[in-house]
Amino acid sequence: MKHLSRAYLILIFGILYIPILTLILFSFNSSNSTASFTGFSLEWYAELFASAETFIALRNSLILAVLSALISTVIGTAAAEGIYKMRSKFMKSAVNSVTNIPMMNPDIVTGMSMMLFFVAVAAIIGLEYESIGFTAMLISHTTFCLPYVILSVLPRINELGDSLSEAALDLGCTPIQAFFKVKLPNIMPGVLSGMIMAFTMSLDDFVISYFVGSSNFQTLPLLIYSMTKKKVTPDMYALSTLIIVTVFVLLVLSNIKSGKKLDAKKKGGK
Amino acid sequence: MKKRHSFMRSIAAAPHIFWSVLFIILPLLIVLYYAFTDASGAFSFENILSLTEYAPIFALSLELSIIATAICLVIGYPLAYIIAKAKPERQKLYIMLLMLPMWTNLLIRTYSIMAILDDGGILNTLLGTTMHIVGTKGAVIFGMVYDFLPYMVLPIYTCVSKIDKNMWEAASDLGCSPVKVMTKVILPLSMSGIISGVTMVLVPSISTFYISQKLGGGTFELIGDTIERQFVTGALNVGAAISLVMMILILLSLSVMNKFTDSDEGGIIV
Amino acid sequence: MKVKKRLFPILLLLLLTVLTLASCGEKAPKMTINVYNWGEYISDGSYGELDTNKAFEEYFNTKIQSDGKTLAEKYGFEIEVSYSTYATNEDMYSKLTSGAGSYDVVVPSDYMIEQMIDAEMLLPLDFGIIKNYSYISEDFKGESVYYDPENLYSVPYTYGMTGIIYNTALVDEEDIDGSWSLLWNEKYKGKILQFNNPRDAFGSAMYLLGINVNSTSDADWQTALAKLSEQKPLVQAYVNDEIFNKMTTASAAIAPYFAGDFVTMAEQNEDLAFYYPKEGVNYFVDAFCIPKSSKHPDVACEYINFMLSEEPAVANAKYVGYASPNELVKNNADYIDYMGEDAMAILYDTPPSVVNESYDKSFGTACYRSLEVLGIQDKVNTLWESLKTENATELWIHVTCIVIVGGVLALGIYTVYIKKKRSRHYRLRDREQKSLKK
Amino acid sequence: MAKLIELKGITKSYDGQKVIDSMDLYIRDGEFITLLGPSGCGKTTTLRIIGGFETADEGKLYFDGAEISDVPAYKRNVNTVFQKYALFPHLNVYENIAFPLRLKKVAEDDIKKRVGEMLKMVALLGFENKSVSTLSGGQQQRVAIARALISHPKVLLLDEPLGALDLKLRKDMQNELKTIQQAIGITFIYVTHDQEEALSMSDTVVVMADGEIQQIGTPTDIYNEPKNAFVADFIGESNIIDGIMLEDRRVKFSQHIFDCVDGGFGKGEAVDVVVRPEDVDVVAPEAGMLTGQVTAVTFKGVHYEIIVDIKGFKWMIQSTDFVAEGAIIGLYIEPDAIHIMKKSKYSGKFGDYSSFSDEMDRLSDADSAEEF
Repeated sequence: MKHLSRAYLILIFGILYIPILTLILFSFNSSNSTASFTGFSLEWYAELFASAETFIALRNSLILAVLSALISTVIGTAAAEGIYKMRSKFMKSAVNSVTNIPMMNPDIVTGMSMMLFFVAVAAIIGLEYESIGFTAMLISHTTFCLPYVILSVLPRINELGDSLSEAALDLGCTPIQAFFKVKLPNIMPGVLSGMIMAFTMSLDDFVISYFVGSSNFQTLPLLIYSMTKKKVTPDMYALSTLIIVTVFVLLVLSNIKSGKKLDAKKKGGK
Repeated sequence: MKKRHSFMRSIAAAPHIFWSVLFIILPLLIVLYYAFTDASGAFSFENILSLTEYAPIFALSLELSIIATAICLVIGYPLAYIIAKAKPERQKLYIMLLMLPMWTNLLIRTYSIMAILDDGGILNTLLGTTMHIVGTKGAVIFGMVYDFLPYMVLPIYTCVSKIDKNMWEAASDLGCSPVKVMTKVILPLSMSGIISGVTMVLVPSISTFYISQKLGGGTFELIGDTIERQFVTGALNVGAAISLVMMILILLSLSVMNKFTDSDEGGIIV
Repeated sequence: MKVKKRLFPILLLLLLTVLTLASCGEKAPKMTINVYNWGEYISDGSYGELDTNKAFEEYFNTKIQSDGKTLAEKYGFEIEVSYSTYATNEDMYSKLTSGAGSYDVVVPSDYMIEQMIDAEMLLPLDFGIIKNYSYISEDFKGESVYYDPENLYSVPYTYGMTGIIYNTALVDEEDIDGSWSLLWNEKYKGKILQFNNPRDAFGSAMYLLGINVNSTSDADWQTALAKLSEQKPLVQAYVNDEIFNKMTTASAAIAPYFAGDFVTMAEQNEDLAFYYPKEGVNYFVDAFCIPKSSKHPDVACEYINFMLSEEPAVANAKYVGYASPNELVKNNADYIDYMGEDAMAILYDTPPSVVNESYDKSFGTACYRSLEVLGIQDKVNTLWESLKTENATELWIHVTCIVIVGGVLALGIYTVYIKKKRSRHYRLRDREQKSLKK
Repeated sequence: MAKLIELKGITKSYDGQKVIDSMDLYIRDGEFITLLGPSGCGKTTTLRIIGGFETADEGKLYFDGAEISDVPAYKRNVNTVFQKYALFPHLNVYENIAFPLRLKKVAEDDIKKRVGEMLKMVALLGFENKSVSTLSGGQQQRVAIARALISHPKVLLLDEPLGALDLKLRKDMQNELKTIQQAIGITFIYVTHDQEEALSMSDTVVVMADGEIQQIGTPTDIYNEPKNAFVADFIGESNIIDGIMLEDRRVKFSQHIFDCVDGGFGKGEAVDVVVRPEDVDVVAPEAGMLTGQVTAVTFKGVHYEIIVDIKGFKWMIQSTDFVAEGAIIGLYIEPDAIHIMKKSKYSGKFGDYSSFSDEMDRLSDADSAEEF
């Protein structure tokens, strides 16, 4: 049984990672083909660093992802707490349903509705779309990240229940102190995973940015998509490789660290 | 006085409610407006009525995504189960590994898949065969499964990992064979995870518009492609009408599906 | 409360830093011009070539002109280029029309320029500023430029033609007949690629059939559709940029595409060959234009003017790989050397349509005009859709789907049935208990 | 002793169901008071109202003479030991106990000193660095107490704090709690459904049922002078028989006239008569005031529990002598073993042992049910 499940894990992760490995392989290609490997070279890494356009797009993507993850985490965590405390069942389910709309709705519909909305807003407040372009993008990303944050925090809050915050109130915390000193540390895993999820979603998003994006703010997925006029060059593969390797290394490091922590805990426990 | 009190309890949700109304409900109302007006802004049912011609495209999109979702479930459930049963420090690693491919760009991932599966691609070269995969519906389904598998695994994993370990023992103690334990106890208990997993795979795969173009070889069109084309050719009103109908259909079918589960918590991820 | 108070300034600060980061520090009066161009369509500093956008900023901000002043001094502000990219004319057009974008320079193709002039979206250019317009070949001036017959709104940037690319290792020599009909050759079933956009795909059929590609007659388009339907079973895929990988890895044998891109492909696969079909081909021109929403049309003209000067024009032409209408480029020794003899021959060949029908008179019939302007955009879209939906579903999909949905439904009904059945028992027990209590 | 806490007309309902019905109660400074009753009787809700976690629908709550009905929990000088302790899992033992002091920004040295004292009091010195999740139930309990006491509250609320412990530990903790209370001399308000716990620890016991106070008194009062059939049945074992008061100090039940010590009832008034099982002597049939047949005998260690059928009413008797099942025996009851109560809404509901085992089921069900 154990061998079987290990084999299954290896099989699925293998299939999942073969395209990623292919991608990494072609980032080292000596020609600009992304389908036939002609030889090893670091050319595309050099090209990547030479292209200012790519870096602006990468910077934009990161700014957008960090900000929208932060904002949606703050609003979403507060919202989860608020929803948890709601007494009225009707309100609760109403808020939950509305929250889920951006997740249930196809991206393309969300993107389109957002674009139409912001064009209308820009017209009403008499500003050029361009000057609210970044804000529009940020708001759109935050909006579609929100449900992921709430859905990752809410179960933690439900699980935690009232007892801890009541104990904190009892010991003299104001409700806000109780939330920050006691509840937040205990729901932190949920908050963090919500934030990572939001960051990932925002970074990977193409469809919504494609609709909402403005002239002066191009993200990486938009840049890559626009390359399809000609062809997507391997320097984008090099960039993807760098991103994925960085994340992977961070992941392994944090895993080693938390593994050590766990070991220490075990020893301490005995 | 009591009213004020119960409102104050959930004040934390206020920013989110405000946000939702402004950036979810309002944009959708604008889509509604566009769907029921013609290009000149006059009220018309024409857009909605013209949708019948898109029925076959919609049906095909729906069918492909149903198959993709079913495959995701069949592959994803055991995966989620195995991960949930692994050592805690391993679990975190597996989940992150599952999400890691999402950090690379969707387009580039899709190109990599094409580089592998194409007629003259890596797979055929290695095996010395001439399988025709890219350009078939099977390839589109593969693409959907590849891209959306994490969305199936995460909610199920969350659900399964919460099931008490004693449940297995209790069930087998009461005379269940391992198969019966699975079908009578574990599966029903993970139903809410399955439902949110199914939702989170089905919805994006219905509306996906890049995978079908690239992996499907462009020999057929899915509803996402159609909306996108309407959008770029300036037929906003028809695009809005398709979006609206699609959204309503999806939300309806989801609410029907939710009837099958008793849980009122809705979807849970991570 | 205290914690919240402390948190807010931090968040605010973060937001501000990022926002200033995004706007990159406003020191001197600095203006931005937004340039919206095709992806991979300008030399960006890679391959050791000139970063032409950077070069323009430098030129504008520091280069002393004949009047002893820099352009920055003349206009009273320094300039920064905000450059973003699109993949299709329609993407660019919808960005502009939706109001979600305001740009100073865009680079639409011929038919799109016609459409935009028609929709009064473009500003007339100031040729007093664009002095380098004189380097543009005479072929691209005058009435023959059907999309801009008064030569008011556009300055050509690149041009090129579609042709047929084939793999000599896979296609027999005797089948090469110099015609579009190679795309309909049943011998290469499953090895043929076709454009994944209606204009080019219908175009190939219409050239083959000898139909005017700008016909507004229903019958003509229906005939073309029939021809495409006939081709569909032979087609491996309808493609855009995937063609690069498919042709270089020999996944496909025959494909129509742009001459400039063939040059790139041929570098990776020596088996590839190219010809212009004898029935005629489309002749595209991508040109600089200034949309009405531009806030600095004069600076935009300076930008266009700069791009026409030799060094940036050569760098861009090398990077893009399409033919350049700029005489300075065409005669530049470095450029000719870089492109190579074969590529030059193909790129600057005179297209068959020009030979057949004489270029300056029939530019309007041999090349794609805007379907929007012709008033048949929706019709063509519908026809294209019908081509895509033709035989789109396969039996196994229906069967699998019915099995899955049926299975789920059966399971659902079974569960509900069991629940109902059992709940009757619960009620029975309730009643028993009640009677016991009494 | 002064009144420290006073509840006046407190009423609370959930979903239209009254959990507490206009309750009046005062609690004196320094006393150990127990709210005792079955699940759902409103005792925990009362405690939560005092603690500030619930607001009463009606009525007022006074603390030291000042009204605090609307004062939030964190401003009340009242601390709670929760049912499942509610220790903060992200803090270690030391930080859990120091938590209230840190809120008040007490100096580090002072915190160290006071936490040390507390740890000493609850005998947990040396556990400072431990994660609370590694502690045993009893140790967690002590941490919870230390944490609640460190900021010197005037009142400590304890919500079934021993419910999760095993029997032996429970007994030890009972003693310990009482000792702590006596040592620091503050008011303890203790909620439990375990009558033995209530009797052995409290200065005052408040028996509650159906959201109402049934009786307030010292443990001995409550045991010896139950006010109604509910109290009599809930505290210890009781035979409750319908009787008629003939005159003061004479009562008739089971067709026999008994002398008793109670008076003040109307002549011929119907009353409930309580006889504790241990107060009945088993004698020869002819010497007994009542005679009946033994239907069941159970060995209980200290004594035998004997069920006797007397004219259709089943009595429970505790005797150290063995009596065989089926034997005819006589019962003798001293006048001071007979306690007379007024008829109440609980009359006739308790005190008959004919469905003995069923009743045990009901009680144990109530114990395990979730508290409100």
